[in-house]
Amino acid sequence: MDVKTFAGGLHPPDSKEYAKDKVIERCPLPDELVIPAAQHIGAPAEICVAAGDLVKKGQVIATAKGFVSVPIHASTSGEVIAVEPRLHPMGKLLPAVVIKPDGEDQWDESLQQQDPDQLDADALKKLIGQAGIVGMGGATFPAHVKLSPPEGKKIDTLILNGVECEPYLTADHRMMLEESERIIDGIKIVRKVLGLETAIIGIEINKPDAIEKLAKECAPHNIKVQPLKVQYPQGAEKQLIDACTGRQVPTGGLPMDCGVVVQNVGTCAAISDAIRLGRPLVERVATVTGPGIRNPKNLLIAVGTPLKHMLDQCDGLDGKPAKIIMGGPMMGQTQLSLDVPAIRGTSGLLIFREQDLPRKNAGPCIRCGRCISVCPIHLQPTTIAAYARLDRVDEAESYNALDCIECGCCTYICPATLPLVQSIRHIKGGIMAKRRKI
Amino acid sequence: MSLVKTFTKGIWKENAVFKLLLGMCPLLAVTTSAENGLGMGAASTFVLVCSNIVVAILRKLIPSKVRIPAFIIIIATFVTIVQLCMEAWVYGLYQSLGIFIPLIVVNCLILGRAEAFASKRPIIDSAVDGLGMGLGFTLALFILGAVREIFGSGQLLGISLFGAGYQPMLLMILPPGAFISLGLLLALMNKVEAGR
Amino acid sequence: MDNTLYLSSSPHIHSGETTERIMRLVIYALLPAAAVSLYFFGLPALKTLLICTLGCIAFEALANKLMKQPLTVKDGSGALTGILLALNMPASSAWWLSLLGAAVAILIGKMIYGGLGYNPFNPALVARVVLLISFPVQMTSWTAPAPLTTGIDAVTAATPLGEMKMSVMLTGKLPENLNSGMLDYFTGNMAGCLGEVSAIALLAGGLFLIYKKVITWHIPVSFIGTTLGVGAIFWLVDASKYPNPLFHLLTGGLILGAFFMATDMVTSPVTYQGMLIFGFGCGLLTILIRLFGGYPEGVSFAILLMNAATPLIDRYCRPKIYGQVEKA
Amino acid sequence: MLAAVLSLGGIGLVAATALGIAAKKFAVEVDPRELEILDVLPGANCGACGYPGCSGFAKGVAEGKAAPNLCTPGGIETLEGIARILGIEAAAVEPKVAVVACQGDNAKARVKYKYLGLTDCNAAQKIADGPKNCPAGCLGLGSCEMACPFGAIEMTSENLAVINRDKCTGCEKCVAVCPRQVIKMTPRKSTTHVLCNSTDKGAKIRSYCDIGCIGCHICKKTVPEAYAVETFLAKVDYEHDEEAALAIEKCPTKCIRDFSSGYPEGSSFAPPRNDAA
Repeated sequence: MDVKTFAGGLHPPDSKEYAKDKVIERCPLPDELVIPAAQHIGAPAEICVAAGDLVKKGQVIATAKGFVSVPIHASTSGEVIAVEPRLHPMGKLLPAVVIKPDGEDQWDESLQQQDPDQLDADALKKLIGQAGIVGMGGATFPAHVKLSPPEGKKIDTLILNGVECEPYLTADHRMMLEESERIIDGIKIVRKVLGLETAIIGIEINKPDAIEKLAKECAPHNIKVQPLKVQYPQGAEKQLIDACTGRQVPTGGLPMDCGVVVQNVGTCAAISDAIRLGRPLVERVATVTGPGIRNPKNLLIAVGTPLKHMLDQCDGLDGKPAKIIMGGPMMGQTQLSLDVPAIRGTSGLLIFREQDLPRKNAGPCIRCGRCISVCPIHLQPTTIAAYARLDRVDEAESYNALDCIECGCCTYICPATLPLVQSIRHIKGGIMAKRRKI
Repeated sequence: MSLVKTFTKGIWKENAVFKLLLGMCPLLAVTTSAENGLGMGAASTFVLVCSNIVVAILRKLIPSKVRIPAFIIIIATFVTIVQLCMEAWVYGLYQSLGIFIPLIVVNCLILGRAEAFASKRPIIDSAVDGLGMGLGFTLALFILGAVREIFGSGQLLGISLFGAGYQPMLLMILPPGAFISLGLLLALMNKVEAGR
Repeated sequence: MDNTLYLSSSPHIHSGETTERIMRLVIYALLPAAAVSLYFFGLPALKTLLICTLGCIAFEALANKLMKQPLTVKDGSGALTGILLALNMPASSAWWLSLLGAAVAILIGKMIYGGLGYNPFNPALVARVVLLISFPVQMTSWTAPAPLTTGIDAVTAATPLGEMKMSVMLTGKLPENLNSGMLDYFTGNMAGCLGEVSAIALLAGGLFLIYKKVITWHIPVSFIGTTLGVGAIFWLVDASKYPNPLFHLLTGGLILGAFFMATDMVTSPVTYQGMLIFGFGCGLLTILIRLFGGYPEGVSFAILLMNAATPLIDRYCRPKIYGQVEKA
Repeated sequence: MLAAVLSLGGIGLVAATALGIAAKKFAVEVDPRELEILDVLPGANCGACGYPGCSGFAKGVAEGKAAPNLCTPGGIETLEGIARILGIEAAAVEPKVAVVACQGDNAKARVKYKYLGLTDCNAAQKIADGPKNCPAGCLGLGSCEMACPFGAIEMTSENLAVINRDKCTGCEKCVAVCPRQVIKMTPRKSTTHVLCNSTDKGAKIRSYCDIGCIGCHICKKTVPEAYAVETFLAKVDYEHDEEAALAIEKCPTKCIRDFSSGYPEGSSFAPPRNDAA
C-alpha cells in the first residue's frame, strides 16, 4: 500500500477506541433547541422569525448576510419560544432562536428534491448555498464559497478529507463506514460543480475498514482512495494537500492557489442530501466521547441540541467534569457550561475529568527544539512565543507567526508545558491589529 | 550643592566605577593586587584634582570649540608629572603599573569631570569634586584589587592570609577574573542599594 | 458561586514530556560512564562525584533562596550539571576543588543568568574551564587507572593527549607507542578525567539518548565527524607529527563532549541546520586546539566558544517554512 | 629640539586647518534648544508624549511641532524648564495618576471558570471574555505590571493590580494594555475614588462581587455635590475631593477608597506620601 504523509507533526495516542465501533445513533429531540445565528465563518445570519412563530423542519429562520454567509434553518418543527442572546460555544452571549419542538419533526413542504444530473454548476452551487452547507470538519467555512473559485484560478484536484486526525473523534470514520453512498454521491456533485475529474479521498491507516470499504465502492466512480500515515495534523487543509499531492499552498494563500479544493467527507454527504432530497443542513453526526463519559457514542443530532441532552443519551457523566471540550482535544474549544448548544461545526463533545487533565508544571523554555521539529509549517514556535511575551510584533511577524495554523503540536510536545499556541495566537492578533492600522 | 555633598557624592552616590562605570581600562588592567589598585588610584586622584583646578581656573579663557584638546593637554601635563615622580620615588609600583600610568590621560573619568564639572564650576568646588571622585575611584580600585589579590594569591597588600596550604585561584589574577569580580561586585552594590 | 470548570486555549492534551524526564534520562545515560570511572579510579572518583552533584544541588537551592525564587532543584538540571562536572574532573580532585567547581557551575554558570533555560554557556564546562585556568596543576594531576581488582595505590600519569602534545613539542614527533593502547583507550583504561576515559560506556549512553529521542544525531555526528575528518587530513599530510583520527576519537573528552556537553539544549542551536553548523564548529575548534593550541585538550573550549556563537547561528538558521513556493 | 618643535607644530597646524575646514563644510545645524530641552526631560524614554523617546520629543518641541506640556512623567518641573528655554509661559498641565478602578481580587470576586494558560490579561480575555464573572473588573494576570516602565504596578497577594501613586508618572502605558479598561487616569491631587468599573445592576453585581458598586446612591445622598451615579456606577466629581471622603464610611459595599489612607489589602506598598505636596 502506498502510504503517504507530510513533513512534521506528531502522533498523539488517538484514543479512538472509545467510540469507533459505535454505530451512529439518532439522538432524540430535546425539550428545547437553541439555534444561534452565528454558526459559520463570515457574517452571522440575520434572524427572520420572532417568538410565537411556528416553524417547520428545514425552514429558514435566519437569512444569509453577504456572500461569505449562509442561511440558518430550523432543525425541527415546532414553536419559536424566544429570540434572545444565549450562551454560544464561543463563550459569549450571542443572538439565537429557541425552538420548542412539537414532536412531529415535520419537513417543510416547500423543499424540493432535485436530480443533480439535470442541473448546471451554477444552479447546484446556489442550492448548496441555500441549504446552508458549511465545512463540517470544524472550520465551518461556507461550502458554496469554496466551490466558487475566482476567474482565472484553475482547479484540477478535489481532495476529500476523511483523515479525522484529532484524537478521540470518530464521527467521520462512522460516516465513511455507514454513509459511503451519500459521500460518493456528494463527491460526484462537487466534481460536477468544479468541472474536474481528479478526486482523492485521504484516510489515515488507523481506519483500515473505511479505506477498504471506500476503495471498493469508489473504484467504479474514478475516485481514488489515498491511505495516509497516522500523523497529526494531517486533517489540516495544507497538510492534507501536501500529503496527497505533494503540492504546497503558498504562504498567505488558499488551497485554490495550488489548484486544489478540500472538502470534508461529512460535507459531501450533506451536499448530497441538499440536492437529492432538498434537505438543508439541520443535523450532523457528532462524537460524544472522552474518559468522563459513561457510554461514548456517535450521535446524529439536530443542530441546536444542548450538550447536556447529548450527554444524557450516553448515560451521562462518569465523575465530575473538569473540562468540557467542543471538538477534538487538540483544537477544540473549552465550554463554560453544558447548556451550550451543538452547532453545525460541532464534530464532537469531549469530557475530561480532573485526573485526565495534563499535569501542569510550566517552567522556563530549555530550548530543546522539539516544537520546531514537530511544527507542520516548520515555524519556530518557541522564538515566536518569546517575542509574543515581549509584545514584539515586528519580530514575531518576521518569524512568520501569521502562517501558524494553531494545530497545537508545539504545546502538546513542550517539556516545559508552555502555552506556545496561545502566545502565538495572541501575537497574531497583535500583527493583524498593526496591519489594520497601517 | 554644599561642598560636603560635592565631596561625598563621588565616593558613593556617583561613584565613578560602581555607579557610572567610568575608567574601566585601568580598573580592569591593574587591579591584580590591592597595592597596584591603591597606587593607580592615588595617581589618578592627583591628576584629577590638579586638572580640575586648572580647568576651573582657565574655564573662562578656553573657547568651547577647542576645550577638549585644551583639557587633554592640561591632563597630559599632570600625568607626565605623576609619571616622572613615580619613576623617581616608587620605581617598583611604576614598573608594575607600566603603560597604564601614561594611559591615565585618556581615562574618561578625568576628562569627564573636566567637561561635566570643572569647566562650569568655581575652583574650590572643582577641587573638592576632583578629590571626592578620585577617592571614590581609589576606593573601587582598592576593593577590586583586594578581592582579586585575596583570591588570586592568598594575600592582602603582600601579607599572606591563609598560610601555606592555600591554593591560589589563578583565574582571579588573569583578565577574566577582573571582569567576573567586577560583575559580582556591581551586583552586590546594586543589591545593597535596592535593599535600602 | 465559583464555577469549577477549567477553560483554556487548545490543545487540551499533552505528551507528558517534561523537563524533569529529559534531565533524568540524560542522567541515566551517564551512569555507565560513571560506573566505569568508579571501577578504574575507585573511591576518589566516588568522592568527586558525590561532592560535585550534591554541591550543585545545594548551591542551586541556596541561589533560589537568595533570589527569593521557588525551589528549582527538582527539575534535575542541577544534579545533571553536577554529574557532568564530576565527569570532567580528575579523579584525585581535592574536596574543595570539586566544591568550588560546583559553586562556579551553578552560581556563575547558571543562576546569575536567571537559571535553567537562560544560561548562555554550559554550566559544567564553565566550571571546568574556570578550574582549569585557576588551578592548572591540580586539574591536570591525572591518576593512572587502578582497577579495583588490582588493589594498587594510585600513581599519577599523563593523558594520552598530554603525552602527545609533550612529545610533539619536545621532539617534533609523535610518541612511539601512540597506537599501542587503542583497546585500553576504548574501554577506558587510561589516565584522564573521570568520565572521558571509557569510549564504550559513553557511546552506549549517547546511543541510548538518541534512541530515547532526548537528543538528535545532528550535533554528535557533525562534531565527531568534523574532528575525525579534519584530523584525518592532517594525519594524511604528516603521519609522524599528527595522530590518526581513531586516536582523536578515543582519547580526551571528544565523545563525552559530543554526546553530553555539546548537546545541552539550552546552549546549542534549536534547528537541525543550526545543530550541524554548531557541531562542525565544535569539531574544527577541537582539532585546531589539540594540534596547535597551548592546551592538550580542546573540547571544552571548543564547545564554550560555539555556545557563544549559538544565538548568531539561531538567528541565521531558520527552517524553510511550509508554503514558501511560487503561486500557481 | 627645533626640528621636533617645528614638525609637531606643523602637523598640528595642518590638522587644525583641515579640521577647521571640515567643521565649516560639514556642519550640521542642531537647534541648541533641542539639547537644552533634552537636558530637562526625565530621560525615561517612556513614550507617553507620543514621540519615540525623549530626544524625539525634544526635537519636536524645538521645532514647534510638539506641545510642550506633553511630558506627563516630568510634571510641572519639566514644563517650567521647557517654557524657560522656549521663552514662553508655562501652561499648567494637570498632573495625572493612574488608578485601578476595581477591588475585586480573588477573595472578593467570583470566577466564571478556572483559567489555565498564558499569564496575560489580553490572552485570557479572548477565552469566553475572561475568567471573571464581572465583565469589567481587573483580571489580575498582570499585563499592566509588565507594561509599566516605572515599576509602579504590583499584583497583590490576591491578584489585584495596584498602582503606586508615588511611582506612577501618568504615562498611560497600562491604560493602553488593559483589555477591560479598568485603569483610569485621574487628577493626582484627588485621592478618593470609586473603585468599581461594572455598570451591571446591583443585584447582578452582588452575585459575583462583594465589593462592587451597586448603584445605591447612598454616597450621593450623603455628599450630593461630590458624587454622581450613572448606569448603576457612582462617580466622584474630582473638584470635590475632600468632601467625597465623607461618604466612604456610608458606602455599604466599601467600594470607595481614600488612597491617602493606604492601598487595598494584600498590597506591599506603603501608604502614599501626601499627594497634594
